[in-house]
Amino acid sequence: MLKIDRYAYTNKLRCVHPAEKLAFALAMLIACLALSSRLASLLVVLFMAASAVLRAKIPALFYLKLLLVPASFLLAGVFTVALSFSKDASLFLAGVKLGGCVLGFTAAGLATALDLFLKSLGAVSCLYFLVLTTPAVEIFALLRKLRLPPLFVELMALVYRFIFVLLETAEKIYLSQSSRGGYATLKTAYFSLGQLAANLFAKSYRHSQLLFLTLSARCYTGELNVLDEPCRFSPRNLLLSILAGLTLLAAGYCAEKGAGPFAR
Amino acid sequence: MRRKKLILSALAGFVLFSFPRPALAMHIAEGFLPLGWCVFWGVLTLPFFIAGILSIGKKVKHHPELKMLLGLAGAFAFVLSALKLPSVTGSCSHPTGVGLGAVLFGPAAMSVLGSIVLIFQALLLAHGGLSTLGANTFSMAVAGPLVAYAVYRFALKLKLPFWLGVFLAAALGDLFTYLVTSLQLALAFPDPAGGMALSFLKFASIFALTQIPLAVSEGLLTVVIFNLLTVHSRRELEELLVLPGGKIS
Amino acid sequence: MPGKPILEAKEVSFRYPDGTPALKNVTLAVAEGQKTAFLGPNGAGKTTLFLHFNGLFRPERGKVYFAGREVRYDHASLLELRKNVGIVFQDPETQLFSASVWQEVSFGPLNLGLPAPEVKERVLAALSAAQVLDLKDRPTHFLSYGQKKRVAIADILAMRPRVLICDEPTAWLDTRRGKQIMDLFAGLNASGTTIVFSTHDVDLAYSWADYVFLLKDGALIGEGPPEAVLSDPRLLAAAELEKPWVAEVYEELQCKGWVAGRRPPRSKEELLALIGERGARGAELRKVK
Amino acid sequence: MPGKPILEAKEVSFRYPDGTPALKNVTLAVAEGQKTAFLGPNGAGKTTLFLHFNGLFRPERGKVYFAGREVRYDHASLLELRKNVGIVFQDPETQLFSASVWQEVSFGPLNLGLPAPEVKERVLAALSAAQVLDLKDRPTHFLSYGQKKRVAIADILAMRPRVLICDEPTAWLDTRRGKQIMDLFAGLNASGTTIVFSTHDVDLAYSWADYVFLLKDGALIGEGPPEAVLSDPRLLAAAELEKPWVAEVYEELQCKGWVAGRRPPRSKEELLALIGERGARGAELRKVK
Repeated sequence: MLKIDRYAYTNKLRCVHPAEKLAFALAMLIACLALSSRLASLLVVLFMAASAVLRAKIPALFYLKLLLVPASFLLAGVFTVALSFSKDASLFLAGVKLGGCVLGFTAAGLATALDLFLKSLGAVSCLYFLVLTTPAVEIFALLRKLRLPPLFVELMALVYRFIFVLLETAEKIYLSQSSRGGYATLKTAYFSLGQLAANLFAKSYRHSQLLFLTLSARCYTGELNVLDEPCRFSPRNLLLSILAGLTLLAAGYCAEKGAGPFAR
Repeated sequence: MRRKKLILSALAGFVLFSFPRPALAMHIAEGFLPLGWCVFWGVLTLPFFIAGILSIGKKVKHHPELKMLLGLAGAFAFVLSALKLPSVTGSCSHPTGVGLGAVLFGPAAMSVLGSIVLIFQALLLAHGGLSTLGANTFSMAVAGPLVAYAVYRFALKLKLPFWLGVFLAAALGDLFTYLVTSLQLALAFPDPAGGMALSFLKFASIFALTQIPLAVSEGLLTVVIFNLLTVHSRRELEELLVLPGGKIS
Repeated sequence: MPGKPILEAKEVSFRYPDGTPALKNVTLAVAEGQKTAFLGPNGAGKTTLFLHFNGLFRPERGKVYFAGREVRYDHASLLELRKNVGIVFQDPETQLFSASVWQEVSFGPLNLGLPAPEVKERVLAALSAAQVLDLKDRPTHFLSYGQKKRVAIADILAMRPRVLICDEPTAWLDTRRGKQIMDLFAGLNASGTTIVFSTHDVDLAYSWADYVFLLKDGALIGEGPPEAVLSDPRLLAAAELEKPWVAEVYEELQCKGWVAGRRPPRSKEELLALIGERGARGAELRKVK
Repeated sequence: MPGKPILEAKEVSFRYPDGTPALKNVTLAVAEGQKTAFLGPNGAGKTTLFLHFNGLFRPERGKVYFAGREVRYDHASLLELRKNVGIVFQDPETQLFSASVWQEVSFGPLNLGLPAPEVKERVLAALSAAQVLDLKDRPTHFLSYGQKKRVAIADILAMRPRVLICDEPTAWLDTRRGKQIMDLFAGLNASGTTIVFSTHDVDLAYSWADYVFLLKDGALIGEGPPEAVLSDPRLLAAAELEKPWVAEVYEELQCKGWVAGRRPPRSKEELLALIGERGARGAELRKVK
């Protein structure tokens, strides 16, 4: 069901300390967002894709498919940014007349749209590197160390665990309904889906009560204390990640200022 | 000009029919907002989030079983948003759960649960993102639920039929969420010619194509769910109302 | 007596969306009118195969046939298939989703688009066949596990399928309740319904089925009448199963020459009868001597 | 060999919040070090009774004792009780709350207030005793049902309880996996842990338990060593159970004078050995004659 999750536990970078991977992804993400330069964005896309596919051994085909996930939003968003509407026809590269105004694309709009598209793709690659290499449980451990409110981290961990339990239940109910023609027409489909959701809700509720009981049997008194597994930590990797982000930032900055090897 | 028109309509057609999952239009994709706006929406969301944490924390102290309930509720919200809504056009889309969550758990809990669901949508489904988490949480876990909850309470006060209250809460919560999303995009990308206002109009109308039928679908589904819940799970619903502190009519 | 094949799989392979292979090149045919058991340890692919027979899963490679015709996956063909092949799922907790037993059982026939009076008549008939007529106005979530299982069976009976597939019919039930369910199936089978069930209980398959398929890790590793398949130590070991105890005890007794074999007994009752009979004769012989 | 009573219920009655009576005046004592089975059909009150032993439910009337002392319901006493009496619940899905096997098992010992190094050592020991050490880096949702069951057992083992209670340990598992779990329990019992389990499988209780309690509709209707309790047709009928097949076949054989009874066999292995031995002797006798 959730392939990203599966790869997070089976990829070749699984054993690298999560803090290092998070620092790397965030450093690149911030650099990419702060720079807004096409070249930098492209570099981030390629670099992150290489890290995921070559180092973490995520299948290239799957990675490409994953890049299409935000495509619908990106296309619609980018299209809207590029589109403009004005009385001043001279602004437009292409457009249609609607009454006294022109609806179409301006050069500035298209340029922003292209920047935006590449930047977003770069940022998405950073996110993908993180989610494909770092299991959620290790991210929680990190959040605990970062002193986020314990209640919040505990809730996250519970939600994560029970997403899988409820997904399985939902799938079973769905199969059982379809095997009896429950999604044959639009009307029955609405009714079936409503029943599925209502049942899932009732089951979640009962499940939470049972869970309280079973945890109380193990002396739960209000805190969900757990011991994090020891992780190998390499300060060198952490330093390298920050360095990579900084280099990118510096390179981009030089490019903006028209100096250095990245000058436009 | 004629050729350009053709290209334009082809482009428009391409965009309109290339929505494999239109509901995703609600999540602002990773990297789409400039850094400044990411920080802005994050900071704006923070007080609501902290208020939510404090409110939950207080209740959990007296009812330790609430923690398990909230955990399951969050997972439920995630699974609900992963279900496919049946639709007339044959395209598939997903419910947001904004209205259902607001009425069941109250807006305070929703700000926390919603942000958790959004994090997992980013981590497990690649919907939304980390940099846009603040903006998405604001529209889907703060603004939407607040409006949905207000509509629901108001409808109760007006003594509207229960189903109508739920329908309006879900549909308007959904619509308001998308308006906030459009506003967020418009603020970040004002139109070079027409400024912020024109940009808002552009985003709102483009997303409206998919969003209005979706809001109606979601409203209908939420009514079906609530009708079933009030029939079979009345006791659970009543116990649950510790959270929003309300009452089912 | 075995009829024509009613369900067939030809070189069916299937992987779960996450990539784990669930079925590997499975080719088999279930004969109409037979009591057919699918035996195998947890995770052997039994449920996955059943979901193919009902069109809920679509094979990645290979084809599925119902009554000689290839299964197609358009809306109308699927509805027609599901009308004829009903599945009782393993866990009634996830199969039952309606408020009351009556609503629950009427769900299927209503989706078939039948007129209200016929739905009513079918629901009544199904409830009484599954011996739960007295529960018809009760809310489903207050029923005991055994009652839920029976309602889940009534769910499918109301659709009057030609093949009734049941995933682990006796799991979780005590011996007596498990036997009641199997007796119900025997009755349905006698009136013409093909019964297909999965189990990891060798004793049940041995005493009850006409024909057995052995699955392991998504592959078919053996098939045949139970007395043939379930006495093959190599096959049993491959499927991680033990020999049925009735067969084992019988062989031991036969080995000592205490009972003689026309036909090996298939159930505890048959074994005890055989011992009693032979014993009686033995005792007589001893007396005569 | 039976030790002093470690768990006792004296005239315990309990009703669920909705008013259904769940336990009716139950008085019994579980001896330390014994393998104790609670037998009864679904809904007999086995689970409810277990929840009393762990202090999760408080009797409406009557008292519960642990190691001779009355159970009190203040915070500290409950913590002490739950440290000593661990329950493995029936459905591991409701017991496992963490996606990480390691974190899951560390929860109990941490609640006991142990220092981190000792928790770590206990988690490792529990995982290896439950034979799931190799799963520690896998998330809970990748595990099979049988593996989840073992992790749920490790959860409790890490608390090192004096009594391990297990609700339906073999339910939903195939024969082999069920046997593995019971072997694990036998090992724990040999090293001193009292094992209490519920089941509706008479054969399992017969072959495995030292002592059996028979429950029906919330009342205790019989107790004693399995060979006594499970051969009493009146008791069995009252509890809606059937006689273990090993006992039934043995009696039939004994009745015919083919095997002689020092002690009735308790498992298939013992029965076959008995037949083999007697057969061999019988054959010898025959030869000698």
